[in-house]
Amino acid sequence: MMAAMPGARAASAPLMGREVEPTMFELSVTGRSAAQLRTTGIAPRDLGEIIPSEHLRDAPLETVALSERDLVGHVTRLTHRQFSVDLGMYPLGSCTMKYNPKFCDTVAGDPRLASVHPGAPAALTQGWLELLVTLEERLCAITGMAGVTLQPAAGAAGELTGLLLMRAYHASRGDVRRRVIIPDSAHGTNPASVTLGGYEVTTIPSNDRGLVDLGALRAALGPDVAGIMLTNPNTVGLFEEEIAEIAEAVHEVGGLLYYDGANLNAIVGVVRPGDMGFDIVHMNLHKTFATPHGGGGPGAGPVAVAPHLVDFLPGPRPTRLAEGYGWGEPAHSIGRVHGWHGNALVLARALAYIEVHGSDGLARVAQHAVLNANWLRRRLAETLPAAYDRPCMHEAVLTASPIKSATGVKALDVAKALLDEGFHAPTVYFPLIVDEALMFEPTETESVQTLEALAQAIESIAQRAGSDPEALRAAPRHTPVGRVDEALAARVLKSTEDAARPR
Amino acid sequence: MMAAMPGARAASAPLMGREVEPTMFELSVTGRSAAQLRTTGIAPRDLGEIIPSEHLRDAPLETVALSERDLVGHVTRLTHRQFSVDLGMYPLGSCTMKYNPKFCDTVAGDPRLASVHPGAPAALTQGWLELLVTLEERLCAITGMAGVTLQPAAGAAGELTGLLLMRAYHASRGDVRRRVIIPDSAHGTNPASVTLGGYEVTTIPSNDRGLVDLGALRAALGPDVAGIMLTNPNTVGLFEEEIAEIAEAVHEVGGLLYYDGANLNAIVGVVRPGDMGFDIVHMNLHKTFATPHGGGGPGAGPVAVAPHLVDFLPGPRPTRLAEGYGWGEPAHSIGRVHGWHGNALVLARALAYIEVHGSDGLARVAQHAVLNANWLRRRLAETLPAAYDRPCMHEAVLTASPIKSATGVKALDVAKALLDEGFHAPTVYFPLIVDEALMFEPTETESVQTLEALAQAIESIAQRAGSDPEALRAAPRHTPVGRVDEALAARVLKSTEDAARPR
Amino acid sequence: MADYLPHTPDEVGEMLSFIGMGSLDDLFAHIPEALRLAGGLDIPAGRAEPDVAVEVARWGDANRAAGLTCFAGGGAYDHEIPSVVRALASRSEFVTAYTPYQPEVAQGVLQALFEYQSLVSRLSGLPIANASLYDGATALVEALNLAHGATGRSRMLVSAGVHPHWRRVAATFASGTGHEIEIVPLRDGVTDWSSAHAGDDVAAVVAAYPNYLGALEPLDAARTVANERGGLLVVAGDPVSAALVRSAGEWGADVYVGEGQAFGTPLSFGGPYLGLFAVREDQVRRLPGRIVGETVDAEGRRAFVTTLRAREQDIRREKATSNVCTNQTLIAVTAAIQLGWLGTRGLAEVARACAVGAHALFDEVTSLPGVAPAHGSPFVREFAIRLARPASEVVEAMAGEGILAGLSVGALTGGADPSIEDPDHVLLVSVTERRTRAELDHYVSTLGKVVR
Amino acid sequence: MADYLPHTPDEVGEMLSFIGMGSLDDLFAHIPEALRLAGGLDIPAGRAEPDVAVEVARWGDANRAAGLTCFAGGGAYDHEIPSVVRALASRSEFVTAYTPYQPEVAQGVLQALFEYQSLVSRLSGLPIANASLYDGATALVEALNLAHGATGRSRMLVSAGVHPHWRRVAATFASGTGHEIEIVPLRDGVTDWSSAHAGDDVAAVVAAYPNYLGALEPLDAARTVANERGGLLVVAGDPVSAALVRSAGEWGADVYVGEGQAFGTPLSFGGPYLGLFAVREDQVRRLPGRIVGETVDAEGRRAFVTTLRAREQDIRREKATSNVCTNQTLIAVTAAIQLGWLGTRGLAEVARACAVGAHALFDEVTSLPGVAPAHGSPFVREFAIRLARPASEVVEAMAGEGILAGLSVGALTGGADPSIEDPDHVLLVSVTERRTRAELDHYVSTLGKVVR
Ligand SMILES: Cc1ncc(COP(=O)(O)O)c(C=O)c1O
Ligand SMILES: Cc1ncc(COP(=O)(O)O)c(C=O)c1O
Repeated sequence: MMAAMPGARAASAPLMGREVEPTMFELSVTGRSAAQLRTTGIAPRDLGEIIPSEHLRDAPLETVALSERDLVGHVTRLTHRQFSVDLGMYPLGSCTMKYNPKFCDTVAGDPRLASVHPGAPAALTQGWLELLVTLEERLCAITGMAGVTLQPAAGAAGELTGLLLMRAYHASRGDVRRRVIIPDSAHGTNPASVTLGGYEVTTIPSNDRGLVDLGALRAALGPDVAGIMLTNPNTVGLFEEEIAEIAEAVHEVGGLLYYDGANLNAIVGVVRPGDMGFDIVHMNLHKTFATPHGGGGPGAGPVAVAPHLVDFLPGPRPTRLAEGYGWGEPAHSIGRVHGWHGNALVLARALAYIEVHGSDGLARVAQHAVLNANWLRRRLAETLPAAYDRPCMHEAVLTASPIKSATGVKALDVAKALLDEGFHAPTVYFPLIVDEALMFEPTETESVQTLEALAQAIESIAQRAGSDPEALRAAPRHTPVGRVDEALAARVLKSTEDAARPR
Repeated sequence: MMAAMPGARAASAPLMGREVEPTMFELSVTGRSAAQLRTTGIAPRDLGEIIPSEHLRDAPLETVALSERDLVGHVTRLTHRQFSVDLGMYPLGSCTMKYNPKFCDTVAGDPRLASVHPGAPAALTQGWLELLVTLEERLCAITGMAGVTLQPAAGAAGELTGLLLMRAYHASRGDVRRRVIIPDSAHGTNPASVTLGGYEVTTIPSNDRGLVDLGALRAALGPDVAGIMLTNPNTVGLFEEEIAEIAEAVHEVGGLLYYDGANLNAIVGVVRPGDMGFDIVHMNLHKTFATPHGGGGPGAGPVAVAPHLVDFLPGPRPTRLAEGYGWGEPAHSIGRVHGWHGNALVLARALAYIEVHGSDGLARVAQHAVLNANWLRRRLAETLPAAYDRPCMHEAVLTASPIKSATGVKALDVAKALLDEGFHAPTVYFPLIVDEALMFEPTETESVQTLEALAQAIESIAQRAGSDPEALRAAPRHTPVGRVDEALAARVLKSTEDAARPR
Repeated sequence: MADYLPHTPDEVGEMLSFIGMGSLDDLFAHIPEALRLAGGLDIPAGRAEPDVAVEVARWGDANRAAGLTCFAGGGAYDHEIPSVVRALASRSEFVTAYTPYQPEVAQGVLQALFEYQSLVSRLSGLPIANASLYDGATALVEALNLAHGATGRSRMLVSAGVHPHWRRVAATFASGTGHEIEIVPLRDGVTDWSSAHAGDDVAAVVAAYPNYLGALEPLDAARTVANERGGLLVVAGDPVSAALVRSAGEWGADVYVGEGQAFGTPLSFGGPYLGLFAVREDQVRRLPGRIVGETVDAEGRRAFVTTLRAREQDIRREKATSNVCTNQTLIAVTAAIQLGWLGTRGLAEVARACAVGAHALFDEVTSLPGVAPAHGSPFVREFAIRLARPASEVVEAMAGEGILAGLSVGALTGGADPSIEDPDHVLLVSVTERRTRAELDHYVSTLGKVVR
Repeated sequence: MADYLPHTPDEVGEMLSFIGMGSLDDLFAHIPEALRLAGGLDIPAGRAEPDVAVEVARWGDANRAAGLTCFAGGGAYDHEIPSVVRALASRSEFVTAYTPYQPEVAQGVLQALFEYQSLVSRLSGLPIANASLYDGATALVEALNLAHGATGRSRMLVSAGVHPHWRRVAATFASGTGHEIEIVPLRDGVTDWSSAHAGDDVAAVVAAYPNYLGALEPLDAARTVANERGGLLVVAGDPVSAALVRSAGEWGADVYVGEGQAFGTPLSFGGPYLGLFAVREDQVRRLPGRIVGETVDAEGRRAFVTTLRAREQDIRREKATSNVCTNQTLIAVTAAIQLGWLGTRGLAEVARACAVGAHALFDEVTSLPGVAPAHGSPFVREFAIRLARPASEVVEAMAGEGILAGLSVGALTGGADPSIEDPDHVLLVSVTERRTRAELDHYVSTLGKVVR
């Protein structure tokens, strides 16, 4: 028979069940290939004739060898092992996993946008330039700032860009500053970016209302403070009501305010970071503006700045000219932060989203996002109390600590059990300052029926935590794999097909 | 709380599990709609002004009311409850469920083809006309016939068209004929089409080799026989070796030979129906030429004919003119068999498939389809013996009757158990003349590794048939629903949301 | 040399030896030599996908019609198809599945068809819809066959307002079934039922609503004829207009047939389209094609399955109610998704926008010299105008200005027709919700120039 | 007024009353009045999708470059992207998933990333690849940061053959990290390492292979510099050429960085692209970004999970190896699928077709008067020519004939540059496997006319 042949079980997998999917490598059979290339009519030539032998590979580069049919089966089966917004609710706090309109996919797929070479001269790319300038103008209006760079490829890249702008600004004034202040609730990218920006992190505690402790802030401020990084609403989903006072205090010592826009969805169209006193603002277009997250990117993290920082923005910038559009270099530009012009097709998606919503629609986005979060917070009050008992913004940080004390079932177990109920888990154990945190961000595109279903699922889990905690600790069971051994993965790294298998 | 609201559980379903998906109607909440329509700028007007009140509806037409997000979730979840070629092997005999190249999807999606109105004059649709004429020419070459109509929308429509051609031909000769001969192994559409063609069916038995019994055929022939419908290879996957004799016998009494092309995949590029003596040939483009089956269509069933039948073909036909292309009406056309020109985008897909393969590639298709079927037949010989022990063509009819006598486990149980193993079931209980038939058509796009995996799955099932027959009768279990109560569905018909629920 | 085959030469060799053959040709050795093709097919050799793509692009570019602003209708309409419907309907689980023979792994298609049937039922006002037929024309043929089965009779009274192609298709298939089809002429756009030949041997009375010239005629007349003569009333109805006007069921139809292309399927040069079909409860055992029903699985969960299969050809063979096997499932699923996208509000908005646009254009063009209404009956979204010049010339001329002006009724009917006089001078014009004020203006000014 | 919100007014009312609020504005009542926006955003009101589509089409039509035959490269290449890769990579489960924080429901993305890492490892010849970075330029920045972490030093010797934009990006980020970047000039297309300032305080030696002017330089020189000065060797390599030429690992690189756009991603006006990153085993704890590892689930089945998370910013905060969080996962998954489609054979064919096409074009254009090689070094698939006229004028003129002739090196470098003299007269030309003989002919004849 042919059981010993290479190529693995290339066939099928049950529509449901826990069959392991072979890797592309396991599916390979030397000699197969799906590729069909254009007939060029160019005369073939020996490689040895055109490339000196010292450069040529000794052995051919082996990758994989699949038929198109097997490739399609493999990848399609992988997609059946993957949860996504399109399959259900994804209330992952801080991540704004709202519905991504398919229309924006069409925009990004338009060959008149997608097939344009980034190095083509401005005269040949007027449409793209107009699109980028329009998006910049929209983002300025939305944030209340004076100028924007679209180059940063994600939020963290935006943060670092913002910090370099801060540095360039102070340097231009001959001002040497050492520290950047960050609240203890901040997302991990903030401190990491501060370090890469060449600053030291000064962490300040939150007060018992979950907000910046103004006293602690004042104590931390000084002439060596370059600025502060804040999200508002902050990472516990609460609005920093004393933001005006914070801004004043920071500005007083000559520092700048950096706005981490990951939570902009809560206030878009309702409050503008510029009006709160921020000098630098990054936005996560893959959150607020619904460009899909792609399993971990690509995103886009444009940075908007107040007038005194516009001249430092990365260049080249798309510019409206007397006639048409061109590229311009800001007078004191910090330079490029991307190989080309940023994640252009992501930017196009975001602009399409903004144009559909407009001023009225974006405000509704924030209103309904906040409505949903507050409804859910209230609905779950008896089961998972809120970490801070006051109206939240677009997300609610709840805590499983009562459940844990009563039953031993942890936030993580609740999260895993939710997977079995058909929901993605909320963000767990973040922000770090809340015990057994479960951070729910329903977003505005989920209906109240869905929220109710989520609440009922959580109630049922909470009940079972009392009656059968072991079962919850063994969750999930209705998932393509059961609970995963993370420790083994870290202990014996097997990150490629060619590494030895951990066991 | 809001538990009593309409809109069902709009949320998620577990990535795996047997959660029921609500219907669109259950998900509806009055007032929702996803539609976004163009702003036309045309002045609104009262309906009562433009349509007389006797025509206007009394009450608005209620359909459904969904947000775009819920629509996407709903439909995407439905797709996770659906097996398909892209997910795995689909060895459904007689159906030729081969891989459908994505390239052909792109061709069919090209707006320069897809957005053309079928009533636009020939001068504005020259590309489509050239495409159709080219496809006609290719199909003539492939079948060995003189002319083709592309109008029939599926195989059965092709059959009926062919029978009407048969009728028109005889009528044109003043020849009144009453009967059409069909082997007992024929697909059900053949007798049904014969009836609709205004003929009576004369069924002739197969001999013990699974072939047309030439004696029985001769006995059935007579001057009132309009023709015979055959598939070759026939529905048990065997080539009618005496086809020349059959043709001679039928022609001798003035009858015509109709070729049911559902099995053309076995011989494409290797043998031509025209060379076997057939007068009329339909093809299932959704089988041999890999246009996807769409869960039950659309397909396309072009009919090719010998020279003496060309003048009877349905019209209008796309025609090559001295300059460019136009439409022409065959002299004695039977008339239209489709509202427009046939399933045009399906035709475009098929032509793309043919152009990629070419003469050489199509022959390889048949060779490898037959190779795969014979390999599988041989590989399973001990487990599921072939109904006829001789080389098969592109499919193999096997029988579970030894298993049934030994264990009571039926072909149906084997089929259902295969679903649990991740394979689609073969065709069961067809053809009717084979006891406990399991008809496997692997097609040429499955690898030998996949065939081996299928064989192992079947062997495992056969073993379990002995050890635990009850478990097999309870299969499938790794499917979105368990074995379905077909009797209930037929007893209490609930075919719409508005009908009462059967229980 | 392109294909999608996995087999490596080594594997082919091993497989052949496993089955005891020496070469691929041996697989066909039992086929008489004389029948086997020597030298291969007389078609070009295979070419890689990107090479074929070049040719496809050439065909596409040669379709001037693709770029025109579309005012043509006649059963094929240029409606909005949003990205979301395209994305969902092209999910490969739908596209690459077979007919749902194994319900346990086909709940996706089955439930979508159930939803489709429910929607068609509401559109038609009749309780039972099937899971699709090939197109509107063949749906009409099935309706006639059903009427024959229900009444045992063969005479069909068909309004000349039924689409000329549908009438032609019905005539073609009648050559097999032997049905006698009598076309009942129109008078000023409306069926003159009184002119039908006498006799109470009628199987079906077929009316169109609106008819192909756009005209709306009250269907009580047709219902009365059907009652008097003992036949079924078959209504061929536009499913978009159905959002505004009374349903076939409300008018008393026994059978509804329609063309469902308007719901999410592009113009596609005429196919694949979607035959809508619905009936009263008493005809359910004669329903052509498939029907999906709700049931339960072994554990009592809701499940869907194709049902009443005893009508179908794979079981009843020559006694089946129809020979339809493969139908248009994917197009039906698409229609369900598009109707889901539209929802109650969107469907009404589309229908209303079509009607309002069509009436605006009608009012404006009929005030041009050389343009007159072709009939005096009310209409919904499509109308017929009589031109001073042959319609085909006008279409040609307006194409030069970027407009597909409509369909020449002469071209549709293929000459003299009981629906209208001098059809060559009649143009059928349709306006969908996608047409803007600016496009209407351009139409009017261009027609004004061209028609003289 | 368009949006994607489900809430009906009734529901909003009920929800508000459930949470004890009277209006949507109340939700924001705790925000100081003065901060709240009066009168709404100063952007246009919302418009329905089809209205926005009209504007998008206008932008698209204004991109003349979209229709040109592309000979531009410079890190962005016009490769074949087959329908099958587009279809698979756009599956919504990939597109609309978040970072795989819950591995039990993210095996699809995780396994695809594992396959991607395996492929990048083979392309680079290094054992450990991460799950992607933003693009090639930022991958270089991460490599410098890694080298700093590994050596504790801050001096970076970067060949002027590294893409000018990448060098610019590195300089930008060095303003934060304080790295000192020394650009080592080229001589006749090849790095003149001997001209680097002395000192054994080097963190990284960065070479490009081939470099941005297309030139291949043997990397033993760079390896020697790295050895002598105690730094890591970072190789910025073209992953397509990697199918033909020696891998970074074979040349002794410690870190590989590259731009992965060539694998299934359209030109996209520059993004989203794909930063390829691979290292030797000894650098794994300093790897920036995510890495997926194989493990088992509770029942012992193979499973994948993001691992070594203790390096990442969400755990290590200011001590993280990098601040990267969201990366380019979907583009990485796309690359894995494209490489799966190509397979060993296809990738080699692509690389070979590029090289053969580029050499054919090079030979032909350099025999034109007014055109000369810009350097004398060997190349693979991209080359630089010196023109009698400014390159930007030639690009402009050839665009009129339907050709994107290449990239002006002057435009890329923004003026004087240590890589080449008088860059304004140098044109960078690239040939992919999609370019045909006829297109090359057209190029040569057009350039011949234009360059004079
Ligand atoms: C509060 C906050 N800040 C910053 C980021 C970083 O954004 P990105 O992942 O796009 O780099 C995130 C993303 O998770 C976030 O939630
Ligand atoms: C042998 C045979 N003949 C005819 C048909 C009918 O073709 P279609 O389903 O396209 O109408 C089939 C399809 O199943 C078939 O297998």
